[in-house]
Amino acid sequence: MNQQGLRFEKLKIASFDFTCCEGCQLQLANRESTLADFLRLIDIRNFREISSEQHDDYDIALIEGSISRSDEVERLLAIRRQAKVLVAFGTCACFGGVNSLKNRVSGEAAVSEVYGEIKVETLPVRRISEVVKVDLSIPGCPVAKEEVERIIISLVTGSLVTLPKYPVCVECKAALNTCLFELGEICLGPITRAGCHAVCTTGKTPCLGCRGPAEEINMEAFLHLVKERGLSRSDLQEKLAFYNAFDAFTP
Amino acid sequence: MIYKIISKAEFKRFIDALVRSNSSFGPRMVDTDSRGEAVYQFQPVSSVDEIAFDYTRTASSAKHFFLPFRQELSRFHFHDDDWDQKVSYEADPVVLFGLRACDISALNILDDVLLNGHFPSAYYLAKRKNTFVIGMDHLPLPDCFCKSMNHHTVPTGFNLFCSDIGDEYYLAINSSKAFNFLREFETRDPQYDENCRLAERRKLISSSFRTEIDVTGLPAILDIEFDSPVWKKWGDKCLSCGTCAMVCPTCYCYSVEESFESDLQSSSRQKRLYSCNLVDFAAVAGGHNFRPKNGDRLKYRYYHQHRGFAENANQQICVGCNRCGKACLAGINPKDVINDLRLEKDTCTTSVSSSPARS
Amino acid sequence: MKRDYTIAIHHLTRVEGHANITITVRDGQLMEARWAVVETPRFFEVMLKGMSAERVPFLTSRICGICSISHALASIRALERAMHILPPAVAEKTRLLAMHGETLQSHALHLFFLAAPDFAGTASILPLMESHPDIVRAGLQLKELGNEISRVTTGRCTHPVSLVVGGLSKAPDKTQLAALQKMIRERKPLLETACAFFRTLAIPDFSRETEFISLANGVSYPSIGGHLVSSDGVERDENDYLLMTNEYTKEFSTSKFTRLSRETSAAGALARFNNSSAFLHPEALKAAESFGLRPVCHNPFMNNIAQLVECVHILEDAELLIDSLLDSELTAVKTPWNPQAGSATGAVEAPRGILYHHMETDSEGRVVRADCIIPTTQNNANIDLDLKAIAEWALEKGKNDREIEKLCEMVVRSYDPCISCSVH
Amino acid sequence: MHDQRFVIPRQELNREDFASSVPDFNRRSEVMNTDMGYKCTVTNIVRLTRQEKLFQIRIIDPVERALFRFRPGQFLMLELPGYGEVPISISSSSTNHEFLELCIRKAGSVTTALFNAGEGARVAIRGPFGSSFPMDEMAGHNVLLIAGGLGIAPLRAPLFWINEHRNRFLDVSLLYGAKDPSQLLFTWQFNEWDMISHIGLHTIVEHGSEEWTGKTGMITDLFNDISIDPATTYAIVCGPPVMFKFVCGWLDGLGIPMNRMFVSLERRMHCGMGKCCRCMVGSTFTCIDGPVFDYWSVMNLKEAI
Ligand SMILES: Cc1cc2nc3c(=O)[nH]c(=O)nc-3n(C[C@H](O)[C@H](O)[C@H](O)COP(=O)(O)OP(=O)(O)OC[C@H]3O[C@@H](n4cnc5c(N)ncnc54)[C@H](O)[C@@H]3O)c2cc1C
Ligand code: SF4
Ligand code: SF4
Ligand code: SF4
Repeated sequence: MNQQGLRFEKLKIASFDFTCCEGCQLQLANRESTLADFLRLIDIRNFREISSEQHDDYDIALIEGSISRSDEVERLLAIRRQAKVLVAFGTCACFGGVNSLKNRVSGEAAVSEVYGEIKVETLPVRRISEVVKVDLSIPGCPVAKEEVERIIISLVTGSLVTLPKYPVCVECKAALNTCLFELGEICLGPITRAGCHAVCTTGKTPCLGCRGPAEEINMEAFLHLVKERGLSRSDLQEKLAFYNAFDAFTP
Repeated sequence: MIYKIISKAEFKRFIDALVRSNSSFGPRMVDTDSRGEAVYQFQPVSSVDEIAFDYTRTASSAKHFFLPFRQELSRFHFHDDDWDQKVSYEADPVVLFGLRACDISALNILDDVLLNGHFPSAYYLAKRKNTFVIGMDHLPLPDCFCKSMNHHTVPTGFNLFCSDIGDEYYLAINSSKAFNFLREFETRDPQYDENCRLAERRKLISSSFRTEIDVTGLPAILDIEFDSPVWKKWGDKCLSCGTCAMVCPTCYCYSVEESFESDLQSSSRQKRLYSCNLVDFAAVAGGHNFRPKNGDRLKYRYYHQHRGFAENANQQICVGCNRCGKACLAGINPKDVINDLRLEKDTCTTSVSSSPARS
Repeated sequence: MKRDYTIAIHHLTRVEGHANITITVRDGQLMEARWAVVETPRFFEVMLKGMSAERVPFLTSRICGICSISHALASIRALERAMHILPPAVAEKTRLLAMHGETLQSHALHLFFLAAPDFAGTASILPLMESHPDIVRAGLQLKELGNEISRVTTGRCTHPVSLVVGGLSKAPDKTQLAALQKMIRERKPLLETACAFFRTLAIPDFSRETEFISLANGVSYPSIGGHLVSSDGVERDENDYLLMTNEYTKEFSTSKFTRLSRETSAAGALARFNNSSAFLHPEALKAAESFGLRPVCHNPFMNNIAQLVECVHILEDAELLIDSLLDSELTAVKTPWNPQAGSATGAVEAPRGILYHHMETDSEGRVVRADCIIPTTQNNANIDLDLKAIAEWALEKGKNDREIEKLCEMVVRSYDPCISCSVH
Repeated sequence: MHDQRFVIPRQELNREDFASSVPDFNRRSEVMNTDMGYKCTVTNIVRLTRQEKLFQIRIIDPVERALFRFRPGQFLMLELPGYGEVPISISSSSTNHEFLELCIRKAGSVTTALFNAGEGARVAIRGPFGSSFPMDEMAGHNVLLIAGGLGIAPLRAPLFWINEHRNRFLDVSLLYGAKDPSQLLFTWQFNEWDMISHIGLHTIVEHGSEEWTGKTGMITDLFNDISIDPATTYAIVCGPPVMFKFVCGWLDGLGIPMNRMFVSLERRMHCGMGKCCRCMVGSTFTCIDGPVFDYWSVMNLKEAI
């Protein structure tokens, strides 16, 4: 591809999934109207879910899911050795995601609850950056295809890749939503990174923070406001813990 | 300006005809909040029955009909090693019903900022010219302070403005279009009695304000109080969420983003309404942030609203609707912040030049 | 031709999740055929413990990236039944429409992205974009339509936002519904294109008798709730799901296995078709007929066709559902409810078959115990036996190792297994 | 019940709507230069250092080229389609109507893309925007220009002006400091001017190198090299914000009136027209009231330095 004397190379991409629902990978096949164009930007070297062709000469590795077994650690380390750019793709990869809720109990307790006597290996759930160096994070449960597309285009054309630094409220207000706090609910919008077009609050369900903290959030003021409005503390904790994205801020 | 009297029933017929024939927006109830109060927004309406005539205040202003939250400024089409740029100022005609006096004042302020300077905004003008604005007076809510800002009445900036004088509306007709439409309906010239009722109505509105902010000399106070601890105090509460600016009828700051389309054959330059409260508003390449603290940024918004900038001849641009105060989760509102500043100013002037106590 | 070989497929491609296939042939005889799920378990039952009912659907939807709506609705149904909550009728209709959207999206993904390349002899859909652009476009537009139905009804196509206990958090917008209906009408003809294409593909003439399990309600094609029925005549109440599944574990698999009257049983589009074809829309029946698909069909490859037939049904039904929603007042879409202790099962027909969530709540509406049984779990044993049967069938027909490998992969894909889901 | 009698007709914009706009801005086909830039070709690129390149650009349309005028100190909004727009000072002579020169540092997204673009690339420019150095007011005086790092970019236009009107100025000196010798920009040209037009050039680097025979130290170390008559001197200072404080403080100490010292500020900018408000300093717009300010105004501007 050529433009203005700038040559664009297709991105050699591979997609790998770990402990997750594979919903983020699936987003790559969404936005069908631009899918053909999108696929022209990338050269899929390895993508088990949609293709049987597998090569190991990729530059960019999209890592979906969190890490909860030792074979996953090894697979991930091998990918890190190959990839020039390793992308934590989706909330599970970026923060551990809902899977982290399992960490509330011990591995043995979890196994015996689900499998009884059978021995199944499981480690405490970790986010990708706890195992290998991450070059780029694309949060979201699931990731927003529009954002993914924009980022892939940036990588192809060599523009800077950025995520919004401000919180979800900005997008929520632009959607003319009634603030959920006004409806008596706790919403994590004021502390969560925007970029999702406030999809949850537009559907009138509180933001659970899947995109992780916005830049330089004012957690103290947020906790204060929840208290001031007499909202439930356990509800707040359940929400903050939901995707494990606010562990650094949780009191 | 031409004044007419119209019965409420006839007025509704008129609005219905207008609303059905054009793409129209008006106040509608969208929710009931946890205190049991109705929440209104300007929403699409297709018949007069959908309009909440007795609405109080919309949670978000009507600004976005003129300054969309996101708007394409131009588009580049690439071909070979060249490109073409397309700019279009087109806007579809829209009827906007039910704006309050302060909302229309806000539009007049935006006109000042965006049309009267050296660089008039054609994008804005296209929308402004194609929007048929119908205003409606109302009794202030407990937290409205537009009277303090002198925006509880508005002399211009609308096509039609109606004041509620009982069984009838007192119409101020400010455009030939509105006048022509009204020809098809039964109206009459105001009589002495109706003029009195209008005066009474205005008096009632004017005397119903329960929130007042003393804004005399505020620009000067703001200049002096640049380093006031008040900014830190309120800044510490601020979530930097931008809600205040998004709902405000006059906040117009923005950001421009450009991106390629997936086919790499074109790109779009888009404008997005931004807020000076957002963390990277004044951040430059290399990461330096000229306003790193919440308080710095909050202060800036108050400067813009209550001191004004050159583009607006250093006039205050806040109209006193208190949408920002109502929407702010942290409980930050113009009244409290300004009162705090005044207090700060008062204590400091007394300590600097305390006059001898009178006996 | 080789007479001694082992086919070991590590992490089967074009399926959702991780599983291996092993086929061992010695002296031209099948020694072993095995289906092993090696997906990393996530322990949703553990995560659910202590979660408030309000939050549950947001968690359960994360069990699966493809059928998140089914998971959300199964748990919502379980909780609503456990706490005696009756959602408003418009909410029920919207939910049904949402299920249709998900099924269409999932079937289109499976048929065009995952299964079609097998029949066309390519590694993925990408080469098909060049060789069969019309078919790929039809597939994409159908998938997009499914996604759009889900988006309009639930706020987002993957991981719904407005499906909540008691109904919907927000009603769908009528303008959007009307636009959706228009889109459905415009895109319906694409299904004919798809059918024409699938009629050209050679479907292996293989079958193995098994028992088909699905939901049934006696009035319509199954989707949300109903009786549990099997093609062998078993019928049970929704709450007695355990008697229907009889889950057991296998050392070599992180996904569990199930059985009913026979050694194995199957769920999915073919099971629904076999048990409830009478309730299909006439257009759908016509489509089935054009493939010679009639109940009870025991050819696992025909599951693909059953999916296609369901797509026809869905679009017809969706149009009617939207009509009815457009005629209804969409204001009260959620029944207010108070938490209470209770327990119940919610069963829905996910794209891949019957899905059960069983929930037990305490008086605060928190989950005390949860159990989720996934369609693929119910198909695992069947897949395992099908592998053996098809390997033997192929050996008999004198197929070589490459051909056997391909047939084995294809038969597994026909089930459209959702592995990460089954190892939730 | 759509009734034709009540349909609001669409209103197009026309020229009269903008009667108040300044004549600097020429509208083509009803679209303003403020919204649609003049298309230019990148005619030459000179690599100056690892991080800076000098881009020569030429407005393609001859009418637009003839209309385009700027004053030393002004900037323009440079657009690389697909990537975005950045404010860049004009570094060439204001009497050169053939092409413009822009000295650009690779700092982020757009500038990096510009660096990858080659000669022949097409860019667009809006503007010129902003205030300028009062060259006429300075005439008849000594001029002292002080630049740190990339601060030399906006100073090149006034330097050209002075050089081209050398006899209208008394003593002219340029104090120029950089991190190391490899980062000094345009020295060839200043040396030339030094010899031909007697513009006194004094350079200094923070860290010398083996070949470096000149001075090492901070820019303030150059102050002793020159003698200044505060009564007849104008100063122009440009560089990183920290530099302003020291340099202007020193000039102030010498007795140069604050309104005879000029600085050029940089802020984030998205419009160049005082609309996006990103570049506010106190209550002043960097884009329309600046970027050139006299020191007195800046002193009084909170947040400025
Ligand atoms: C009046 C003026 C004159 C300038 N003259 C020059 C010059 O002659 N040569 C030169 O190399 N640089 C100059 N700059 C700085 C230059 O504009 C920034 O380096 C450039 O905007 C960085 O853009 P980017 O996209 O590469 O970086 P990113 O970090 O990707 O920046 C994104 C956007 O942020 C804004 N921005 C970021 N940093 C700055 C900044 N420092 N100043 C203003 N806006 C910023 C811009 O809108 C930019 O498009 C000038 C700035 C101003 C205000
Ligand atoms: S609903 Fe949430 S995201 Fe929206 S404004 Fe309120 S707090 Fe912010
Ligand atoms: S600053 Fe607040 S009170 Fe003033 S006009 Fe804006 S929203 Fe209304
Ligand atoms: S003042 Fe209030 S509404 Fe505005 S950014 Fe701060 S917290 Fe948000």
